[in-house]
Amino acid sequence: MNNLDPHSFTLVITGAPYSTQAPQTALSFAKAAIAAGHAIDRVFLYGDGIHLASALVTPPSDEPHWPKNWATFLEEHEVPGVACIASALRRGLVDDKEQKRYELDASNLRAPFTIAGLGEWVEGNIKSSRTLYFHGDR
Amino acid sequence: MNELHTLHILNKTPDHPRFGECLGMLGPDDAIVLIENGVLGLAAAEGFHSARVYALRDDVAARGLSGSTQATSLVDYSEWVGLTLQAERVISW
Amino acid sequence: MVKSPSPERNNEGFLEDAWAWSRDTAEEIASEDGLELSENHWEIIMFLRDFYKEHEISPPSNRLFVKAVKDAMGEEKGNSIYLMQLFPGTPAKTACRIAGLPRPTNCL
Amino acid sequence: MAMLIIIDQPPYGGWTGREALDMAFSLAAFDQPVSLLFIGAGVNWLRTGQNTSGIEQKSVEKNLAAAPVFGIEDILADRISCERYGIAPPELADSVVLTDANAELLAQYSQAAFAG
Repeated sequence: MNNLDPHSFTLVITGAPYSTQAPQTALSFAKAAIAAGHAIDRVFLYGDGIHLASALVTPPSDEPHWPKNWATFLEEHEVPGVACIASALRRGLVDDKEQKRYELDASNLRAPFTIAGLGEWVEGNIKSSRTLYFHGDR
Repeated sequence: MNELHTLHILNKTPDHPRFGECLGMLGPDDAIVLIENGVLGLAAAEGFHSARVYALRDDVAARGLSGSTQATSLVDYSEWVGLTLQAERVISW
Repeated sequence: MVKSPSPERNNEGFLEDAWAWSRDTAEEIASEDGLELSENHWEIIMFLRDFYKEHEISPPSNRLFVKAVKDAMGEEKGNSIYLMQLFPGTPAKTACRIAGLPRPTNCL
Repeated sequence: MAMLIIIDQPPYGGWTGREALDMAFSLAAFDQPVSLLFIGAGVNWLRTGQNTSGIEQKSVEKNLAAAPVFGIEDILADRISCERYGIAPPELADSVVLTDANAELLAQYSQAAFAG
């Protein structure tokens, strides 16, 4: 595979922000890939990684806001960011649709993230030149 | 440059079981990129067999390990992106 | 014969407790979908209940539902057209609801 | 070439293994070839006679038994890890194949991944 031709990446983040370095390493990787002329096909949040898509994460003002930084990146480069629905529901991350479906008091998904099934991961896997995983360290 | 079969991305400390699993599945034409806590493998002077070893510069510097990287090539994010495309497959431990 | 009260169900019509299910429940749920249960329906319903008992999960997607039926009963019944005719809509979802199995997480 | 999903975490104490199984199931749902490799403490998934009623979790022994039904190609167990945890071949289900987790094994797959 010639690394000078444009390629596409699917990034899978399984480590949560502020418990692991995964979302931040993944963002640096994503920015470097785009800077080299490659594309990010999609970002898929799985397991504890879904916490990155929470609208309620509130770090101290002098620390990087990884959910916000990621959301900005996704919007700027029109990259879909998808949180796995099974991982999300178990951990208390829901959008308006799931809030209604499960008759919950609130929703807390940060735009532009969406919630969908593992099929999104399978599709990214098939379509991208490379799928990279960013795990926690435990 | 030689053929690169598998690029192993390792972010665990040498005490983590997955560090050993990674070494156990390392082939002669493979390469490792140490990232995050994986760079502590440099301090613990782990043997990486004949594999080429790279370490992410920012993670090495953050942990005060820039002095213990003789046999290691330091890479930035952009070089790491390039390595993932050279390899036949990539595995994140 | 006195019918026991219908077991509790959620807003999408799935049973809250798979073990509170009875054949009466199945017929009641099916009639809401406009279905009258034939021997062909019952064969799949009982297969799903056995599968759930054996694996503690229901087939997590429609495709896997078809695969599981095919594995147990062969191509003739393990195909999506046959199962769609029996259980219109999304067959796995409709069949699980009638069989009293939990609501799928829409994972796949 | 198939994808290899690797489970190196023991069942019940964490959710990563279950989430790895879900990944394998979803590949199978889209007819993508996939195999499972159990290594390290992950081989404890393969012990028979798991009774989980006391901890109110689903039995991974029963969940995993659905893998061949859904079309997952091979269920592999690392030989040395099985020895380490005292899991002898007669205890392994018929569908489980003992293997040596090494570079040659990895080379047979197009991709390999953990769930976390």
